[in-house]
Amino acid sequence: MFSKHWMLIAPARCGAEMMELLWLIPAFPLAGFLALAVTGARMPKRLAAIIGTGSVGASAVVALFIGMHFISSPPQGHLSSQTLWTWIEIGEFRPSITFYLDPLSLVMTFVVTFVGFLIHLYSTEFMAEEEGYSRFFAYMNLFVCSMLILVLADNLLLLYLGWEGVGLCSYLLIGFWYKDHANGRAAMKAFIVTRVGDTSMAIGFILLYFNLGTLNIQEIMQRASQAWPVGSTFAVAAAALLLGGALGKSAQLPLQTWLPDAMAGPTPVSALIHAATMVTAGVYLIARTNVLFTLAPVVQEAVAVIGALTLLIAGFSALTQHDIKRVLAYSTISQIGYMFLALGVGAWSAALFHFMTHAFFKALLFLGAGAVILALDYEHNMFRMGGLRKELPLTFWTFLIGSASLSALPLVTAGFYSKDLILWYSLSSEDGSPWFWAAGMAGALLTSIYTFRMVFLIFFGAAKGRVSRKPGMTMKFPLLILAVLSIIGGFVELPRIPIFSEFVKTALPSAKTLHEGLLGEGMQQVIASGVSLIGVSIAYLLFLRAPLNVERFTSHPAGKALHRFWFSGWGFDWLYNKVFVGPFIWIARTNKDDFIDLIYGGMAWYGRFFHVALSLTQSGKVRWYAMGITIGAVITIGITVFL
Amino acid sequence: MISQIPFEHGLLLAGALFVLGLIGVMVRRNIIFILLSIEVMLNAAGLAFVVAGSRWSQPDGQVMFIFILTMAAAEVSVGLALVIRLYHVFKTLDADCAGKMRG
Amino acid sequence: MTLNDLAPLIPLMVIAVSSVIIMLGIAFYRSRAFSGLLTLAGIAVAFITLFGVQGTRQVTSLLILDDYALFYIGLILAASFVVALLSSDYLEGRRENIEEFYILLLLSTLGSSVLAASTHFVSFFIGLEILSVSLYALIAYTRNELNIEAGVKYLVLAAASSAFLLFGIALLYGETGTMEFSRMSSGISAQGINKGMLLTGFALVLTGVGFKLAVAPFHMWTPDVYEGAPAPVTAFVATVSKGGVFALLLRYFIQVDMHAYPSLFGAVAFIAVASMFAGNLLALLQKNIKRILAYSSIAHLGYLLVAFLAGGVMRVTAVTFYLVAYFITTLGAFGVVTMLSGKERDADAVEDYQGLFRHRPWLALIFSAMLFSLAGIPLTAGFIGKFYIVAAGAGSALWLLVIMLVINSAIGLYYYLRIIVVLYAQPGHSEVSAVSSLPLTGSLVLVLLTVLLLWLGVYPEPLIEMIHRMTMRF
Amino acid sequence: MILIWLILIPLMGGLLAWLFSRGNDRLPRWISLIALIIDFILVLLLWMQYPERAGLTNRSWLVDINLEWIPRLGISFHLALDGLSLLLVMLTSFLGIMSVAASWTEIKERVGFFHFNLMWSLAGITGVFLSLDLFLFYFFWELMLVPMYFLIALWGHENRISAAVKFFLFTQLSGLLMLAAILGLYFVHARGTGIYTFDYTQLLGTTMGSTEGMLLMLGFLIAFVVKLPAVPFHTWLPDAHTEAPTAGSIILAGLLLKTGAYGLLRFAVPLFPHAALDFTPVAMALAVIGILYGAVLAFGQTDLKRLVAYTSVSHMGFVLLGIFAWNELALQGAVIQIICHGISTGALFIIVGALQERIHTRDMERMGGLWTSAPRMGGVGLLFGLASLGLPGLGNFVGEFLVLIGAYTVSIPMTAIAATGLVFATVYSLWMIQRTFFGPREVYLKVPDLNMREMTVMAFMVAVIVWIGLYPQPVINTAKGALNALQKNAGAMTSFGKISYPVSTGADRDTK
Repeated sequence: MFSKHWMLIAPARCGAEMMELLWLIPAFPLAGFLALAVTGARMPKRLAAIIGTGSVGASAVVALFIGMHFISSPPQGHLSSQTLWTWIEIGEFRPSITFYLDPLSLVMTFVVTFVGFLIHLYSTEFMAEEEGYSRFFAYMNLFVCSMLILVLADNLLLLYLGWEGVGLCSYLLIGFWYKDHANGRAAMKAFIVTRVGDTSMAIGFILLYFNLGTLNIQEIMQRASQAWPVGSTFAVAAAALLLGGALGKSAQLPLQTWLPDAMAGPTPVSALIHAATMVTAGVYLIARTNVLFTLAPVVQEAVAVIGALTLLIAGFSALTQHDIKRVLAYSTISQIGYMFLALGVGAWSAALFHFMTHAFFKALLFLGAGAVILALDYEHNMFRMGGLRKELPLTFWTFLIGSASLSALPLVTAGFYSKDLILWYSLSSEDGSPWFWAAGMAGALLTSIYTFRMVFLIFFGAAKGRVSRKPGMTMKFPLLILAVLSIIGGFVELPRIPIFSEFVKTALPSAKTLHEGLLGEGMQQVIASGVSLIGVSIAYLLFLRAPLNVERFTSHPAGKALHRFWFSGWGFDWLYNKVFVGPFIWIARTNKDDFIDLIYGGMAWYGRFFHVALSLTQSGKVRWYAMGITIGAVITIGITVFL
Repeated sequence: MISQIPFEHGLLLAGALFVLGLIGVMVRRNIIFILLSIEVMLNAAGLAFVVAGSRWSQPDGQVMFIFILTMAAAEVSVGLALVIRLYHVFKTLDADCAGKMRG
Repeated sequence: MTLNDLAPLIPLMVIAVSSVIIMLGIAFYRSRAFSGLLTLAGIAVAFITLFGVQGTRQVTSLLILDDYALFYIGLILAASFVVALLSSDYLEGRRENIEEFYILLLLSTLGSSVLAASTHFVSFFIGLEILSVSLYALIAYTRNELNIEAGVKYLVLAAASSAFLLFGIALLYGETGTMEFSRMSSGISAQGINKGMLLTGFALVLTGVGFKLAVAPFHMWTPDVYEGAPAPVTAFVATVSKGGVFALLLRYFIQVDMHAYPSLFGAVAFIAVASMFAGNLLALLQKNIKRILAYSSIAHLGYLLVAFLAGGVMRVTAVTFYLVAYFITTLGAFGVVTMLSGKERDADAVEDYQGLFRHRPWLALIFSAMLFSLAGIPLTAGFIGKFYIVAAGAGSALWLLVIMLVINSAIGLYYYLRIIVVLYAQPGHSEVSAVSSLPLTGSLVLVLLTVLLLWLGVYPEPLIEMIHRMTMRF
Repeated sequence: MILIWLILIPLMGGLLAWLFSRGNDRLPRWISLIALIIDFILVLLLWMQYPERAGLTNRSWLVDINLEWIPRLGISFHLALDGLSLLLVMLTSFLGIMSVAASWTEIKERVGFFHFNLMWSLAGITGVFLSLDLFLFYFFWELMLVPMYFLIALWGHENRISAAVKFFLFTQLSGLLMLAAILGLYFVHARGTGIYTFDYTQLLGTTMGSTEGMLLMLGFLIAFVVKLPAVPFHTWLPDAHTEAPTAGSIILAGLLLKTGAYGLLRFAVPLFPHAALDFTPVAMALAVIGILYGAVLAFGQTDLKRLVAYTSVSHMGFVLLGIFAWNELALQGAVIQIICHGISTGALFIIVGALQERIHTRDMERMGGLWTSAPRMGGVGLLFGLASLGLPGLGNFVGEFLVLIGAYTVSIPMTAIAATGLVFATVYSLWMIQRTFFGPREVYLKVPDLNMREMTVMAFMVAVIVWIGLYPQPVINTAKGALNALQKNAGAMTSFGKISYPVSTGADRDTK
């Protein structure tokens, strides 16, 4: 069967042996998953931790080697691919299991394996007390494997495999603590909402296949640019359908509602899946298929608008949350909004850059939050925290670095460089506009307010909870590494030294800037820095100096309503419940017994009715029977003679 | 002489007799009377045969009538035997009482 | 009529003579075994002599012994043979003198055989009356309450329907001037014929025949008589008496081309549809097995009429094959009822069969096979029969009738399945199913019937070939 | 001869199992199991010989046997095997083995008779997949119902009788309509050619009027869509599946439904290509309605088995859609969907059966939290739940995706609506898993996990579903020759299923 194809690795175009190890990157976590899944709970915890973390570590190492090789001696055309076997072959339709490496997927692979490894490491301690320890690592490994397949896929069908795979793992991990129905509901919500987008994406794939005759991503890009003029119906349709998938996965308007609930999962899961990697798959997809979006300016503009709206809406919601993880969740939605904004204005590499830095600092924040939550015995409510600065110094400092990076405090943080780039392009790019820029600025202000609100509430003020557990080495180490990355990660792309965008430019076209005159890049950086600092100050004033002001505001009826509105994520859940979920459940429950069956039931009823009616004619009386014969004779005569 | 009576007239008489007998079967409850009414019907049929035979000047009709008579006799003899058993079992000659089986 | 003419009549005469011998025998020496054996021997000899009749022999204008008649007579004889075998054990202990039963059985067999061979209304009438009068006595034979009631009902209604039939024949005769089937068609086409009178005649004949065949709307007597008559007699009524009449009907309406009278066709079609619906709907929730079988036979005659209405070569083949299958199945089903019946009453309640599979698995299987055949399920003769009927209907494009048949098959299936489920359910508390041991002859007969049923269901080619040859010379 | 053996082995195995059942419950099980394994090995050997497996040639019939049966009527005992039949026969014996193994401890009464019925229904199904004579086909078509009926009526659950009767009535009524249509075709063919025959190969390409063709096609179609089932003829299915014992449910869902799909593929469309072409919009609409309606119904259920049953309605909608799209992609998709649905639903029924054996209820309201004590069951259940929602990497996805691609050429709106079925599938699948395995632990303190026997069964099924999900090529190659032949038969006279790829032609350049 496929053993023949198994090792039949297509000669990599670069000819380098290193590239032939590409398949190992997803294979390690897959092997880890299989080992853990098959042995199940019988696996000792220690061994499970070693297999789980080790497999991701191994693939990180392979990725590192391949990456170094890729950078030191770039293969021809800055890409290489490896075919394992043909998946399906029916006539022209022949998607294969092929991995494809270019700078874009390399960056993604790096982030996934490294951040993934760190989070696995962190989890070995974080999850130590949990039932289903090996199950956790099995899911996590499967996730890493799927995510790698997603980013390495050379055709859309394989990408879809990874895409659904990560969705599945997200579902499994959100519902990891399955004994609580609420977790299960959150998990289902996540899967179903993203599936809505996925379905649209699948239709998009089919459309692409039928009009371009291939599912290979590179060929699609090539043929699309030849076959379709800018703004053609097919390009718009295809881009819009793919966008649907991206919106679902990346929790953008209007499919953003699942992400806050997804925080029901263990915190490392939130860090890995719902912050660093999976939720940015939408960004990856759009970046990967950028040609289509370029061909469909309408859709591309929609991407920008959606991004801008999402980042604002999520920002306001983050401002009102009590639950530390929900703040971070809304913040993630908002940050991905930035990435979408970048994609929308054609700043592809900026989006990817922000993805990377975001992965670092958001993972850091989640892991820090996890440490806090664990320390306070699973307390999620920030208002019941406080003063942890002294109790958990390392956590405090790393969390602070992460927060600074998130708020894009100028110069020293990675977030500053990436967000700045986006803000700049949103104004200056060909597709940019002052509105986008304004939205981005407003979002930046919100970001720093809610971020530091969080910092102040948790680490400053009076201690409210008792610290029951302090993080050990395996938890501290990832925090430290990520903190370092959150600072230095930004230096790969400085305003005058664009190493990062140079690196990815073979995969992603660079943005076209037009509106140079409106506002200089330096000026815009100054404004952005100022905004973030103002935000921090506001947070200080409102939440540390005089929390009363906030209370006064929220106790006012209008303020209360606004607060509730924002708190509930702008009522999207309510709306969807009323419009989709409620009616669906109502229909399903009402029609449980299938009204069509009533038709057949009715037939059966008629059968019984006629049986009873006819039985009455069988009265048992001989005279009556004679009458029957007479009537029969009359009918027969009637038919024969008069018909 | 008979040949002067039109076929239709004879038939009409036979028909009338037949219907009479039929009504008798349907309205009488006494089993004996029912048997009698059947006799009337059979004889009506016989009469029709005779009339038909005369139309074609063939003996067949009358032959048939004799057959019918014979058969009626046989039938009535079996019938009466059954009536005796019926009376024995049901203690009545009401045909409607012999109506245990139904439905 | 010469002596030479008598030769083909030997089978009929053998039957008649056997009955006379038994009658005389009884006068000297009453023996159940003796009479029974004589009966069986008589039927067997008659059956064998059938093969001696060569070619088509018209015996006067009354009777014809062609392959068709011989086939049907053979079928009737075979069925009588089975009934005779089944009844010998059944009658034991129910009545003191049971020898006369065989005389009546032979006589009614004779009547039915005459019907199959008649080409003249006189022979038709005589055959019918020989059949009927013996049947009156047979139905009431064991003289319990139900027997008597059934006998009286059958007598009154059969006599009345005979009157209808006779009146109809008289009308036909009056219009055409002949009672010979073959000459009647020329008489019909003669000038100056009163069409209304003629058609009324046909309708009345149809009424009389319809009564005998138990088709709707002349079917009402059927369940009561089936229920009231002793089980073997019921089998006889359901098979032998109907077989002869149907053979005659087919012959008559082929010779008098029925398709020349669309209204007559319409009347038969009405009867067919009415029979299917009435039979199946009445059986639907019925709780008495004998009544169910009665209703089901009404429906089956309805199916048969669909093939009867079809034209072309397939008609006779389809009808005949179906009748054979129906004979086997009905005899088998009533055979099972006979075997299980206790002395007090027949095993005719559905509850009597509950869990039969547990203590009498073979009997249950045989009964299921019969019921499946009635339902037309593959591996049984009934399947091929139904296939043939649908084929005949489809071949003549009688789509409406075919659709009706299809719908009714489904309705019919419901009550057959109902019985089958009961057979395999947990045993209930019924005294009937606890009958000690089964008589050997009956068991053998049932096994034989089942083998036949399956054989015809899997490999019907020989029978089809045979029927086909018979039709060729028809 | 091998084809006759394929039918004979289960027949004889069934008889033996019954004969040796007196006072011995183990023997019938072993006899059936061994007979089915022999059957399966035979099919595997056939498959190994099949050159198309490796995509080598494009021959149509691999084995063909034609014996006289009732020559008077033009009926012959004509069995033949091509790639399509091969796959389905293989599925039959595979699921047969699984169902025997799955009911190893479930059936305690009348074990011999149970296996007799099981084996005979399998034999009938095999016959259906192999017959090339329409009469023979109808013969087997009816034959497989009876033992199935017994399986439901005798070993089923609470409302078994009415469910069994309903099942039988629906299929029988529609089957008789098919019989009428078969005969209609027989006479139409004879009218045109003077040859009375039921042979499929000769009846192909019969010329007929369009109304006539449509009516005859409908006769076939109704029989097949009732089996499939398509809305609105689906209501027998949930009852039958729910009330049947596990083995019965597996065979019903895994095989019996497939005979409907097979009939459409083999008979309804190729015999009446014009009529089928005209009917395509309606059929596709029914398919799409089935996909969505089945999914909504599945979600509404509280009985676990009923839920799984309704998912079949939804999944078989994809098969119907694929068949009527009638192009290579869609047909291959339909075939893969047929196989994978058989396996995934079969596995789900085994799980439900195992659950019912343990906790004596199918009511999901009374389940929950079973993962804690039965993680293996949970894991396998999860996997097959995911298969049923169409997760890539598992076989069902390949089938559904290919069907959607194929259907796209025929009707874009239909494809789009059908694709939303994937969302609904997610809803009910997750709901099912949630209610059963997740949530707080309910009353059942200790539910024994799947044992060795059950895990072995599951391991095979998991292996197959993953294998088809990741490397369906052997299946595709096997079916290819047969599907091409079918397409040729149907497409010779019409433009049925012809697709034109507007590949990079810039055809829509003038749209804007």
